Amino acid sequence: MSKSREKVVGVVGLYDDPSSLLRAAEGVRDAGFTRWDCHTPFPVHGLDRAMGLKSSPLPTLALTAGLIGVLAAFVLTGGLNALHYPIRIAGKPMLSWQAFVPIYFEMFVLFSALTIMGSLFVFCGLGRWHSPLHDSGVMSEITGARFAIVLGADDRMYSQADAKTLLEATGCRDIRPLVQFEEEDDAII
Amino acid sequence: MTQDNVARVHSHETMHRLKSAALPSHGENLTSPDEMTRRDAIRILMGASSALALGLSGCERKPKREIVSRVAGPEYQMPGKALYYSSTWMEGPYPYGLIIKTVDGRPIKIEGNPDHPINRGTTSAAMQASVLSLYDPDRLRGPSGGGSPIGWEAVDQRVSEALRGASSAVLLTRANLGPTERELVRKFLSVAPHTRHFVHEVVHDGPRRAALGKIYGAVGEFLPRFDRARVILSLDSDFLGTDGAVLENIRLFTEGRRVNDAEHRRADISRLYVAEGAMTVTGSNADHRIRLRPSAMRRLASSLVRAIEGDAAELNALGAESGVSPALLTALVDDLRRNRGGALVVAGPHLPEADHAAVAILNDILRAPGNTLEWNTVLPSLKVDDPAEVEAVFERGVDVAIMLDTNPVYDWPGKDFASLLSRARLTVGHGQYLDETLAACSLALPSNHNLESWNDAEPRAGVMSICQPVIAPLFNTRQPAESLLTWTKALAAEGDAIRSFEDWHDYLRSRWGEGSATAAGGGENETKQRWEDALRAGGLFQAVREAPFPELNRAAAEDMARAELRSGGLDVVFLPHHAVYDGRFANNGWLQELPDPISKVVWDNAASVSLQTAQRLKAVEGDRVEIKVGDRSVVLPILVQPGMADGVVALTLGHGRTAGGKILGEAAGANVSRLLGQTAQIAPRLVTEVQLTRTGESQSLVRTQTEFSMHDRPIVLDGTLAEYREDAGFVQGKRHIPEPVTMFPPYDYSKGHKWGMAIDLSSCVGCNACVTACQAENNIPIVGREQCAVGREMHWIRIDRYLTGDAENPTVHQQPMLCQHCDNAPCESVCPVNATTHSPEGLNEMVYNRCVGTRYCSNNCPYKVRRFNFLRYQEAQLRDPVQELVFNPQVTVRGVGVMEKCTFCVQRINEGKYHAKDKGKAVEDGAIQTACQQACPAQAITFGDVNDPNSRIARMNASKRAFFVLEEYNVKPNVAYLARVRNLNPALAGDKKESHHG
Amino acid sequence: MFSKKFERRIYIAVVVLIFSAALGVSFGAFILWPERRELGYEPVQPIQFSHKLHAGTLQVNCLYCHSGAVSGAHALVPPISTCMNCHAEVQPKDNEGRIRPGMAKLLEHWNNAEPIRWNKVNDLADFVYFEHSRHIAAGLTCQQCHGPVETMDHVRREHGQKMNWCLGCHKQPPTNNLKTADPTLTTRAPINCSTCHR
Amino acid sequence: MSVDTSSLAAPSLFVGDVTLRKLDDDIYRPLESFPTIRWWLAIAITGTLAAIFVLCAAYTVVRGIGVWGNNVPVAWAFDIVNFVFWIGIGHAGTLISAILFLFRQRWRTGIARFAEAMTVFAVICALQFPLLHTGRPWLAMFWLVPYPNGQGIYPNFRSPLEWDVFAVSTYGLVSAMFWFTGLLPDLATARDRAVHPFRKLVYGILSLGWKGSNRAWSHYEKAYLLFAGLSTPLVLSVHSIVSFDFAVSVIPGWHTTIFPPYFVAGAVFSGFAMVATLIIIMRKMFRLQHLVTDNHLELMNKIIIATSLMVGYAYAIELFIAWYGGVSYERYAFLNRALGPFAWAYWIMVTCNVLVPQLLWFKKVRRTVLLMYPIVLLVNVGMWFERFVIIVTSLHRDFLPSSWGDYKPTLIDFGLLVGSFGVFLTLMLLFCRFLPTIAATELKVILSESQSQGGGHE
Repeated sequence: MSKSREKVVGVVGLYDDPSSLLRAAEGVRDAGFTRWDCHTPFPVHGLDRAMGLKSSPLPTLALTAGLIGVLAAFVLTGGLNALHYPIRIAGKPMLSWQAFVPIYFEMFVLFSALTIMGSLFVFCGLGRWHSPLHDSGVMSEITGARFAIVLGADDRMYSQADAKTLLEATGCRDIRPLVQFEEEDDAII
Repeated sequence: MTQDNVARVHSHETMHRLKSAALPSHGENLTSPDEMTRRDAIRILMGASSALALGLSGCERKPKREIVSRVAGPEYQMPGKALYYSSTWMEGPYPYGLIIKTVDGRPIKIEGNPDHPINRGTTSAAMQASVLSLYDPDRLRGPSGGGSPIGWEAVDQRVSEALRGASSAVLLTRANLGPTERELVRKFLSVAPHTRHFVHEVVHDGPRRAALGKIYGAVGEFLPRFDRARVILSLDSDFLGTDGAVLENIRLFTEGRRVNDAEHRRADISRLYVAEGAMTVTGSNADHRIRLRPSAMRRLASSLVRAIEGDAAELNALGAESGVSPALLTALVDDLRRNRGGALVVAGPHLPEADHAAVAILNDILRAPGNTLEWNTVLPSLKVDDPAEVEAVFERGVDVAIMLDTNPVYDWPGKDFASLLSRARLTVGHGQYLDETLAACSLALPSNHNLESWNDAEPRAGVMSICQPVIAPLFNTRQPAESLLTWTKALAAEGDAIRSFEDWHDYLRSRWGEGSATAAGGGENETKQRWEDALRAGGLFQAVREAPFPELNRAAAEDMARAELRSGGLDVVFLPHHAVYDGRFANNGWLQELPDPISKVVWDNAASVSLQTAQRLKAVEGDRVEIKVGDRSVVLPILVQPGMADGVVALTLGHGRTAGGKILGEAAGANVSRLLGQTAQIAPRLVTEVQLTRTGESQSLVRTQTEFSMHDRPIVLDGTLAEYREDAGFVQGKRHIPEPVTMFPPYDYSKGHKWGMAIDLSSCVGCNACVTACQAENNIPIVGREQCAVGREMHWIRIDRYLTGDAENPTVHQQPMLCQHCDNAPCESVCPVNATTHSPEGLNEMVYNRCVGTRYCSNNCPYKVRRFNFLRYQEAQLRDPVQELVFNPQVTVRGVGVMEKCTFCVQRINEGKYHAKDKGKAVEDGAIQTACQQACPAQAITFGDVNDPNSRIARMNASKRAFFVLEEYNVKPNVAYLARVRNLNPALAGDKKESHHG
Repeated sequence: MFSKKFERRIYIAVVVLIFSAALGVSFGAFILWPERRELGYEPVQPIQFSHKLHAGTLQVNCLYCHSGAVSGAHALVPPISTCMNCHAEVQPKDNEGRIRPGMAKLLEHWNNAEPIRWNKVNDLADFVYFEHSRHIAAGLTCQQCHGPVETMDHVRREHGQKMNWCLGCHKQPPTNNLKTADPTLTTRAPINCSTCHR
Repeated sequence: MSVDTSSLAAPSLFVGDVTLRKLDDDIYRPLESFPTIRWWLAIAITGTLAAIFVLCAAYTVVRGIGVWGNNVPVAWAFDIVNFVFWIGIGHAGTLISAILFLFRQRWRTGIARFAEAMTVFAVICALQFPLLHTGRPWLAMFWLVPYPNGQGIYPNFRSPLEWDVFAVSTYGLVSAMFWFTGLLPDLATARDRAVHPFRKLVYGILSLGWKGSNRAWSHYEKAYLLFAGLSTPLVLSVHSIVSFDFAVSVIPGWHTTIFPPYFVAGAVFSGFAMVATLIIIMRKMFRLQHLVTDNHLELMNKIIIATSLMVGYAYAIELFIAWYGGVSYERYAFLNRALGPFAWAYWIMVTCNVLVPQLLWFKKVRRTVLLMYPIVLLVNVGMWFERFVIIVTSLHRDFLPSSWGDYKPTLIDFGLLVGSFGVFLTLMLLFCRFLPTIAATELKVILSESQSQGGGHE
């Protein structure tokens, strides 16, 4: 890894238990921050509301994808068995949809599940390995046992001193700068 | 074969030219160099990798193949097109007419000659299997002397020199020599004066023939007319299995049993009583069966005579002693008495002379002669010589011993023939295989196969049948008659007429020329024309006046019948094997794997005994017992056979071969003929003094069917004649068919063709001909004994056999079972890859190249008629340049991992349709025959277009006797079975426990 | 460790992987696509026989040589005797009066009664039971399946002749143009399996 | 399931003093320490068995299915028995991870990860058999899939085997995704705990950059719930469809409407038995008794006895309907099961699946490893025999007595059966070595809740 400069991109406040984090999150939310997040080792109940997050669109997506799957299954089975090459099988009609129902169902599940998995990449930022949390050395605390609020420097409310004060006000005793290594050699390879 | 194809039968003369043009005469280059590569002609399905859709099999193009042009082929022989030749089957005990289908110069299928008056187009299993023997790689490929190959000239020189100097020589032949062969033998004997000719067969009707000769004072034999008889009594005669002209017997018998629904109230069919010791095909077709030891047959015959004449005391005594129901015997006597002139009694060929005398008297008082018996003066085979006489000649000293197409070292009923042979200076064996005899000979000469041979046969007056070759000899072989002619020519004096014959073909032809010239006159051209006509027709078949029946010398007969009865603790009867006969077909896999019609045992022989006899021996099925007759013994497993008479051991000949091929090496079993020829026998194949001891070992018998009870299921339905007269649709009352419920509207099959089959169980006798015919037509593999043992036999059609009623003397139900081509086929819906589908003509089609082998279809088949290629069964055969020639090019050879099953011979259906289309006509009823149908001697199978209201199949399906197996499952099968009508004696109706179903 | 650069490297790796997989699959499919793989096969034959000359210029009917096509499954290559019907008389010579090499080779085969081993151009799998006669009877021309052979000096495979291709015609709606179309069929020709497989 | 979780589950799922840190230490210890000699020994044995599987499979492909004991009429035997057995094993994983999740059964967290892994590996084992059992697997692997091809012919979607293709592949895929989704946060923990850069790299890549962000958790939890919601009907459908292989056929003994629920119950039964069998060893091997407690075992045992009663009911009702239905073929098929040549298999099945599990009514048995272990082992045996009974005894004697046959397995059959256990156990051992066997993140939720509620430890 090449030599790099550190650049402060925000501030991290670490908490030891979920309840203090919840309280803190409400404070940050009420302060009007938008470019901020909480990082926790496990999902904390009530944090969504505390952060003022909207509910996930995943269920709608999953249902839509599932229905598309059923349609695809209908086209696949009927198209191939009844239209493309109609072969008499066991005295059943070419479009014996009753016999295709298991496939409709499985295709519903398959399409839906694949969509959920794909959506996770989009919504949860999977596949984005880089994070200033690594550079700041707080990631292992977060995935271990501590709870963090991260206020981003790109928030229009942000100023380092205010942010720190805000976190202190929520009872945070471990406040660290969020840094990011600026790589000198920014070449790709 | 269509009518048209029969007309296209070609004679050998043109064939001769064809051969010189297209067929090299010997060896590997047999396939005609024609338009196709051999692979192309044979149609194989190996990995099917080249069909892989995205072509994942590899980057290169498909393996490059060549088309080999002909130089100048005969116009009529189109590559890939079948030609048909007529010939005669000379391999078995009785000659039958053949039509041989050849493709590209290779015979691939045998059918019966429809014009032949005896078999009328039908075939037996052994005839069907003959084509496999032709391409048997174990056949001898050239003459050898003392183990090293020599040339034919050297052979001829050695033999003729030895014969010239011989003070005593023996010529040993089989019995069914043709008339021209017999004449040649006479000629040979005349030029080789110290030579004696003996005839050797283990299975023969010597006692019957001798008895008839003595009591009728004339040479001749009975020709039973089963079709004319109202009451038939068989005394240990398996006339539907192995005795006499079986194909004709089956035909006549079933003709006499045919019923017509339209006149069901007046239906009248023959009634068959069988008294027998073993359980035979004939016995399994009996209306009433009497379990009786063979040694008691004469007493039965004699006491029947007396009872018919009024004194039933002895009959009753016999009944009481042997446990036969008195009511049955009384009913039999009444039936016979009432049907004088319409009754017929036949006796087994293995019974002693005296028995035949007694039966002759019985027939005589029943007025059978002239009514149900005809007299045939032209015997199909030679008289078999007494083995003791031959042994005596050998013991006096023999210089030269010549054995033509016979295997005495294996089956000589007497002393050790190999040691007798070792006394001769020169021993010459002529045969197709290096069998036990040829191996013991100083000269081992290879014989032609029947399909490579010229011959003729005259089984009865007015029937002259010609055997012509349909292929040049595959190997460096020669016909025994050719050899005999060569040696005769060498021995004959200068100027002898025999020396003018070029070869055996010339000899045979000139003899026919003489015969027809004297009969019809005419010049050389007409003689030639008549010869060619005869070749085309398969022979000369003339209606001749029935020979007058000679007068029975009743006093002599009674004298003879009074001969002392000898009887021991157990009767041992030696029966020919249903398929390999006396062992001559032992190297034929199709026959070895053909299930015994009664016990369903394959690849083996056994000692069959009744349940009670087994208990007496304290033996169970599979226990190996030592069977000791005199000072010789064999060890065989016990087979407990319901229906056997107590105190009888039935042994089948033909197993225990030790030399002559790989197939017979696969087979188990023991050679029982070595027990014969001792003092304990009362007839050549009937022994009464025997000791059976358990060896303590046991062995499993391989059977293709193990469960013989019908479990009260309505599978095979039958009824009595009385029931039938009452109601032709009696089957409907024997089971319950609920109204089928279905989610789906049925397909409309009313347009175009709808193929269907009907099997008349009243006709089927269970002879197995269909099984082998199917095997030959459809390239069905043999799998061997081990694979059969684990239930992997491959037959597309099998004959199911069920036993009902009395456990000791059961009623037998036969049912040919094959793919039922169900309209709602359960196999189709479960195949994940659409490999088995339905055609708009109602066929359940199996596409081998699409099959991935899930075997789900087999599981879901209620009839279990699907067969799976568990291993690479055909690959060795495909790789062998000779064996692969047997394959039918119209049917794919299946590779490993592929399901297969009956296709209703779809290749024949397609051909029939093309043929009709080319002529611009509709497919004629009967023009398309399945292989099983064509072979069936009983004509029990009908195939055709159900949509054609005038077709035979439509009539059969409309019969009130018709039922479908497992109809209640709404699979809508397309194979109708017509219930068997049994003609039970009304007097015994209560006596006989009939199973009723439903 | 999990820097932006690391992330980019992974992205690049994934993109490269996906791209090369896609490229590989499409290239493989392109190479192996049965139609393509069979197409254009044009082997060198033992004798330089020109269909262009015989069938094109000289207008010899296809069935004169391939007589089996009318009556049976196989169209047949002609026996040498068929060639000799004409070539016994007509023996093309070059400028110096020598018999041309192809002709000489034919004569050599004829005189030695030695078959000619042609390379098969149109070759179906062994489990396909194709009947030429049915197609001729239905009024199809040779060219519909074999391409314009009369324009080819060397015969070339013009169609992949895979099952899909066969079905392409068979599955068409019934037509009156075909002489022997079965009135009971709902398609132009039967599409059930045993038509070709058995 | 009417277990009162509020009173029972929450407080007793941990033994001793457990903190979030210690939890991680315990769970990740096997990943971060050199494997013990016992682990090496175990994998040597299972690896050998897996090699036997590979050899037997290769031999089968080369020679043909004939090297097995299958025949006509018994065209399916060990092959499909093993297939159904393994699919059934897999079902417990999905049940624990999905259905118990939907029912908010907290105790599932201790065993869910392990059971899900078992699902994935069991499906891998199961998938070998349908492919291997075909006569021509080199074609079956393509032709069962509807892909564009030059033949112009496609699968028959009416066939239960084709349904299987869709069901089992969907099931395998969804199970794997569900499992992986659950693993994500734990992988991130593994990444952040890793010292060695290579470990960090591998776990880092696998965790896909998980940062524990609550914006992600919000979607993640919804996705997990949806996966659970999809998996629940999926798992029911999969074994129903597997049972359709038999139920939609015409064979007496197979053609039974009770099969789908009966198969699902049987699958859960056998799956829980297998989870118990393995997790008892696992927790001992990796010293996790305080996380997979006797309470967990007891709850599993309760499910085992419940499902045992269900399959027992199914056995009884099958017999009853065979008698009551009055179809002679069916009546015979069931009599033949109980009294025919394969009666021994039937009675092994009944003994192991219905009689022996009744001992679990005793609390002492449920909570004593030494007492319950033989029982769960026998349940595994019994459930294998259940499939054997259904498949082999129904096939060997169906409609026409003439076609009745016998069945004898060969050494290759046994090789594949034993070998499939080798494959399965090898995968399990690798899993235990490289991935967190207990869903640490989920456990943390429960732990933190129990701590915040002031609930102490036992």
